[in-house]
Amino acid sequence: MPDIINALFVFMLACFLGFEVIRRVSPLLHTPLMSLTNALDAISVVGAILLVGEGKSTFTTVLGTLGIIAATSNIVGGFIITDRMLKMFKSSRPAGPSAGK
Amino acid sequence: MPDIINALFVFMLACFLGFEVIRRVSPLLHTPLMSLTNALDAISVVGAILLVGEGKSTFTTVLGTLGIIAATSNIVGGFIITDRMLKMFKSSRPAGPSAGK
Amino acid sequence: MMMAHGIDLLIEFFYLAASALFILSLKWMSSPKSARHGVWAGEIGMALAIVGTLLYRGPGGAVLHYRWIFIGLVLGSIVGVPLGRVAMTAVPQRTALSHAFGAFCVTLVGIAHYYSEVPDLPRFTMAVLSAEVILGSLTFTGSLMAAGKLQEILPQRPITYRGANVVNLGILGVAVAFAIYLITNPGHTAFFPFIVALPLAFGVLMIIPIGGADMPTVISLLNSYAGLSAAAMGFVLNSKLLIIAGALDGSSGFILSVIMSKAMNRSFTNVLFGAFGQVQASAAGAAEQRTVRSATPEEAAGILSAANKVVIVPGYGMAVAQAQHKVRELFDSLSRRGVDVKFGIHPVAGRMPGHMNVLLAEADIPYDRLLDLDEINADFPQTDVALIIGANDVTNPAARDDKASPIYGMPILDVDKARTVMVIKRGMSPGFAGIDNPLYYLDRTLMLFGDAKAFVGDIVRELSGSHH
Amino acid sequence: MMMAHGIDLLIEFFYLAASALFILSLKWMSSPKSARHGVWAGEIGMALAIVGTLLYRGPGGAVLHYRWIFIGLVLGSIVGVPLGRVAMTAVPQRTALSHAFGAFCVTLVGIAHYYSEVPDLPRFTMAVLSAEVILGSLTFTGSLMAAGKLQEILPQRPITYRGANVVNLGILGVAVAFAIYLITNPGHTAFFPFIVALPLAFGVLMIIPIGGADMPTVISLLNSYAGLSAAAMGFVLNSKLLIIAGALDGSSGFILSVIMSKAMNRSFTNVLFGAFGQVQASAAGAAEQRTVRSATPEEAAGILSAANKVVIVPGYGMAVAQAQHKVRELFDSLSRRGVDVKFGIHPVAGRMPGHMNVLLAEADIPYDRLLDLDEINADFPQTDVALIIGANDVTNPAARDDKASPIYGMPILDVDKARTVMVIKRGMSPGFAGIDNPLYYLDRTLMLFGDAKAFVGDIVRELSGSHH
Ligand SMILES: NC(=O)c1ccc[n+]([C@@H]2O[C@H](COP(=O)([O-])OP(=O)(O)OC[C@H]3O[C@@H](n4cnc5c(N)ncnc54)[C@H](OP(=O)(O)O)[C@@H]3O)[C@@H](O)[C@H]2O)c1
Ligand SMILES: NC(=O)c1ccc[n+]([C@@H]2O[C@H](COP(=O)([O-])OP(=O)(O)OC[C@H]3O[C@@H](n4cnc5c(N)ncnc54)[C@H](OP(=O)(O)O)[C@@H]3O)[C@@H](O)[C@H]2O)c1
Repeated sequence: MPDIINALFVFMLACFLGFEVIRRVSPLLHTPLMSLTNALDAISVVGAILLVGEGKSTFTTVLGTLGIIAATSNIVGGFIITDRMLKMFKSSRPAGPSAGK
Repeated sequence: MPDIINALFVFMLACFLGFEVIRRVSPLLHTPLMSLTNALDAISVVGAILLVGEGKSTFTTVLGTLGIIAATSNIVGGFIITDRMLKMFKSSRPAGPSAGK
Repeated sequence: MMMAHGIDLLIEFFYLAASALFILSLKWMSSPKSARHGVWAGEIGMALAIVGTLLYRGPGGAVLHYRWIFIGLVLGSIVGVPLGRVAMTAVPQRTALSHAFGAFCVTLVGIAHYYSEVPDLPRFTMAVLSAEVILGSLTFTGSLMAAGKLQEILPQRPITYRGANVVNLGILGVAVAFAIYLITNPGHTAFFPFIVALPLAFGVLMIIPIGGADMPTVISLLNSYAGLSAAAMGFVLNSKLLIIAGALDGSSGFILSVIMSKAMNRSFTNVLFGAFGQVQASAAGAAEQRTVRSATPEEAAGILSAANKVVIVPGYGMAVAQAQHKVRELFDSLSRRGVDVKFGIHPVAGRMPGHMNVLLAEADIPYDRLLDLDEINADFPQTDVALIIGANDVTNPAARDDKASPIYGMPILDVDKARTVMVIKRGMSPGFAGIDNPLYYLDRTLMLFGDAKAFVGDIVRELSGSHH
Repeated sequence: MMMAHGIDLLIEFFYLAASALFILSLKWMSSPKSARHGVWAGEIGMALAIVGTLLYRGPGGAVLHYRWIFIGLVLGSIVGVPLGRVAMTAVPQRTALSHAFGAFCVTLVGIAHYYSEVPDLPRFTMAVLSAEVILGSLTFTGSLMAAGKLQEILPQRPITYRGANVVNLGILGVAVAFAIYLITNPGHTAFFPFIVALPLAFGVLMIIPIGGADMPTVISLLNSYAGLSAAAMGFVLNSKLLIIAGALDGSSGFILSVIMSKAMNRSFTNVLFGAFGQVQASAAGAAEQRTVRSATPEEAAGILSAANKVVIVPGYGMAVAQAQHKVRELFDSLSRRGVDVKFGIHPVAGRMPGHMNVLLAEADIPYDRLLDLDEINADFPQTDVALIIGANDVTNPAARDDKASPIYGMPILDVDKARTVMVIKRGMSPGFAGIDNPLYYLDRTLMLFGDAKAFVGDIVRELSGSHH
C-alpha cells in the first residue's frame, strides 16, 4: 500500500516537472528532443535486465534478452543521433554574451 | 530504509520543481510570493496536529498546541495578506488578448 | 521492497542520481548552447542506471545471471549504432521505429512478469501491469505501421471505411474489459493473451486510416504512450526511476503533439481521439482559373542580388528535394554580396517539429539566423524578397484573412507583407492541407517552377556567373 | 508507515491532492492574471491537508484528541487575521515575523517528537530531527531579530566586533557536534537541549552585525531555512506532503535571495555565508564639491506638462514617504493631459523584492504600466523626462561606467539617457549603498529637494492649478 502512494507522489511530481521542463525546450531543438526522449525512455532496459538476471525460466530469459536488445539499441542509437544532430547546430556569433536575459 | 529513499526521491523532484516554478514567477509579484510561501510553509501544522491529537503527554499537548497556534496564524494571515495584495494588481487593459505568446 | 543490504541502498542512490541526471538532460535542451551537456547527462544517467541494476542481488545475496544480459547489451549496441547513423531525412521513421522497440521491450517484460508471478498478483500490480501491456502493445504495432508509412514501405494514403472508429474503439474496449476482469482474477491465464493481442490489432487498425502526412502528430502521441507504458512498468516494479523517466517522456510527447496541433489549428481532442483520417475539405476544385506570373532562375538571381533584406521560408518541399545544401550555397553567395539573409521557420513546416532547423543546421547554417514565427513576422514589412522554398500551407494568407478557409486561424508566416514574394515549387499542386494558396495570385508574387534543389542550384550558378 | 485501513489511504490521497494544489498555487503566481487562482489553490490545498490529518486514526482505530487541536486552530486564526491586515508598509516585518512563527512550530514539534520517542530513534530519524530542530531554532530567533530591526524596535545599525564570525560559526559548530553525537546515542537526553539553545543563540548573534537595510536578503534566506526545516520535519514524519511544501518554500527563498544578490551585484557566497555586515567602502567622502541645479515644484510641473513621454522611477524614498497615492494623482493628471507615463521598476528598488510593484498597485496604478529593467531601458533614449522619486542607487550611472565604484556591474535603470532627469529627494545624502551618485551633477539633471509625498503633491497642485 505505501508503495502505491509513494509511486503516485513521484509520478505526480515527475509529470509536473516534465511539463515545466519540456515547455522550455527551444523549438529549434524539437527534433533532437524527440530522439533524446527515445533514448531516455529505453530506461525500461532496467526491467529487462532484472528479468533476465533473475533467470527464473527459459521463457523469461528469452523475452528479457529480446527486451534488452530492443532497449539497448534505442539507448545507443538515440544518444548517437541526438549528439549528431546537436553537433550540427552552430551559432554565427562566437559564443559572445547574448543580449538581455 | 525504503522510507528514506522515497523521501529523497520526493525531495529531489520537489526541489527541481520548486526551481522551475519559482523562476517563472513574475517579478511584479515577488512580494505576494513571499507571503504566499509563508502560508504554504505553515503546512507544519500537520505535524503539530498529529502531536496534539495523539495526546501522549501534557508536555507534547502544550508544545503541539502552541505549534498549532503559531502555524495557523501563518496560514490565515498569509492567505489574507496575499489575497489583499493581489486584489490590488489591476490591468489598464480590460483582459484583452495580449500580443505574442 | 528489497531493501535488506547496503548494496540495495547503493543501487537506489544510483537510481536517484540517474533520475536527477535525466531531468538535467531535458533541462539543458532549453538552448542549443547547453544541449550537448544534456546528452552527456543523459548518457551518464543511463550508465548509472544500468550499472546500478547489474549490482542487484537476489534473495540470499545471489548475483544476477549476467550471461544473457551481456549478450543482450552487446547485440543491442550492434543494432543501435546503425540506427544512430541514419540520414537526417530518415529521422521521422527512425523515431517511429525506436518507439516500437521501446514498446516491444516494455510489453515483453510485462508478459514475462505476468507469467512468472501468476496468480500471485495483487490488484494494484495487476492493474498497472495491464496498463503497461496494453499501452506497450498498441504502441508497438502503431509505431511499426507509422514507420512503414513514413519509409513508404506501406501505402501513404489513408485507407478508410465506414465505422472504422467504432470497430477500433470496440477492440480496445474489449481488451480493457479483459484487463478489468484480470485485476480481480489474475489467475485466469487464458484471458491474458487477449490483452496483448487485441491492442496489437488496435495499433495496426488505428494507423491504417491515417495519411502519411499526419504521421508526425501520431508519432508524438505514440511517444507519449511509450513513456506512459514505461511509467506503468515503474509502478509494477515499484521503481521510481522508471516512473520518472516514463513521466518525463510521456509529457514530452504530449507537449509536442499539443504544439503541433496548435500550430496546425486542429483542436487537441481531434488529435487525441485519433480522428486524423478525416477527409480534408478541398476548396481547390472550385478555384477559378486565375493567372500567375512565373520567372526564370536568371530573373530570380537578379532580384535577389538587388535586395538588401531577404527572408527564406523553407518547407516540406525543401526536405523532399534535399535542397538544404544548395540553400546554404545561396545563403553564402548572397551574404558575400552584403545581402542580409534570414530564415523564417514555422513550427510545423515540414513533417516533424523542428524539421527545418535540423536540416538547415546540417547544412551548417548558423542557428541564430533561424527565426521563429513571432520573431520573423515583424520583419516582413521591411523585407525586400521573401523566398519560399517548397513551403505552402505555412504561408497561406487565407489562414489569416479568409474565415471560410479550412485552415482559418492557423498562425502563418506573413510573407505577403514583403515587397516581392518568390515561390519555388514544382507546379500548382496544393500542400499538406490540400487547399489552394491565394498567395500565388498576388501581383507581387513570382512563381519559380521546378524542383527545389535544381532551382536553387540554378540561382546560385547565375549569381556566381554574374559575379565574374 | 501506518497504512492499515482504508482511511489511511484516503488521507494519503488528500495529501497527494494538497501537494498538487500547492504546486499549482505557485505556478499560477507566474502572472497577475492567474495569481488569485493561486491563492485559492493554496487555500483548498491547506484545507485538504488539515482535514486529512484530522481524519487520522491512531493504533487501534482511536480518533485523535480534538479538543486542544480545535483550541489551537481557533486561537491561531484569531491571531492570524490581524496579521493579514497589517499596512502594506509593514509587510517586510510581517514576513519576518511569520518566518519566526513557522520556525517556532517546527522546533516545538521536533522537541516534542524527541522527548516522546527517546531513546527509540533510528539514526536517520535522529539526523533529520536534529536538522529540523537546529534550522528551526536559528530561524526562529533570527527572524524575530530581523522583524525587530525592521519594525525599529531594535537598533537598525549593525553592531560588529572583531571575530564575530568565528564566535558565531563556533557556536553553530558545537551544536552540530552535539547533534552528530546524538545520532548514534539518541538516549543522551542531557545533550538535546544544546541543539536547541545554541542555534537559538546563533540566530540572535547572526543578525546583530547586520544593518537594517540588509534585512531583505536575510529574510529571504530565513525563508529558505524555514522551508528546509519543514522539509526536515517531513523526513522525520515520513510525510511527502511536508517534504514537498518545504522544498517548494526552500527554493522560493533561495531563488529570491539569488535574484536580490544578483541585482545588487553581490556574490552569492557573500550572502550565503552571512557576511552582510561588512562596512561598505564609502567613496562619498572624497567627492569634490560639484554643483547641482535644483528646481521648484512649479518649474517641475511645467517641464512635465510639456513632455510627451515620462518615465517615473520610484525607490525606497517613495516607500518611506508613503507617496504612492500622490504619485497616482500625478499619473492621472499627466495622463489626462495626454502625456504617456510609464514606471521603471528596478528589481531591488525599495527594501524588498517587488516592493515598488505592491505599493503602486495599492495606489491603483495598472500593472501593465510597471515595466522592469529590461523592458524600460530601451525606452529611455526616447523619453523626455525621467522623474526619480526617492530612488538613488538603482539609477547610479557609476554602476555602469566607473570600474572603481563599489557597485560597478550592478544593473541599473539608464535614466541618464533621458532628455531631462528630475530627482525628488530630501537632500544630497546617499542611498543604501552609501555612495555618491554622479547622476545628480549632470547638466540635464534637476534636483527637486523635498519629501517625496509633499513634493509630488505640490507638483500635482501646480498641474491642476494651471489646468483651470
Ligand atoms: N512539421 C510538423 O510537425 C507537421 C506535422 C503534421 C502535419 N504538418 C503539416 O505539414 C504542412 C507543412 O507545411 P509546408 O508549408 O512545410 O509544406 P506543404 O504545405 O505540405 O507544402 C509543401 C509544398 O512543397 C512543394 N514540393 C514538394 N516537393 C517539392 C520539390 N521536390 N521541390 C520543390 N517543391 C516541392 C509542393 O508543391 P509542388 O508539388 O507543386 O512542388 C507543396 O505544395 C502543414 O500543413 C502542416 O500542418 C506538419
Ligand atoms: N529591494 C530589495 O529587495 C533590496 C534588498 C536589499 C537591499 N536593497 C538595496 O536598496 C537599494 C534600493 O535602491 P533605491 O534606489 O530604491 O533606494 P536608495 O538607493 O536606498 O535611495 C533611497 C533615496 O531615497 C531618499 N529618501 C529617503 N526618504 C525620502 C523621503 N521621505 N522623500 C524623498 N526621498 C527620500 C534618500 O535620499 P535623501 O535622504 O536625500 O532624501 C535616498 O537617497 C539598493 O542599493 C539595493 O541594493 C534592496
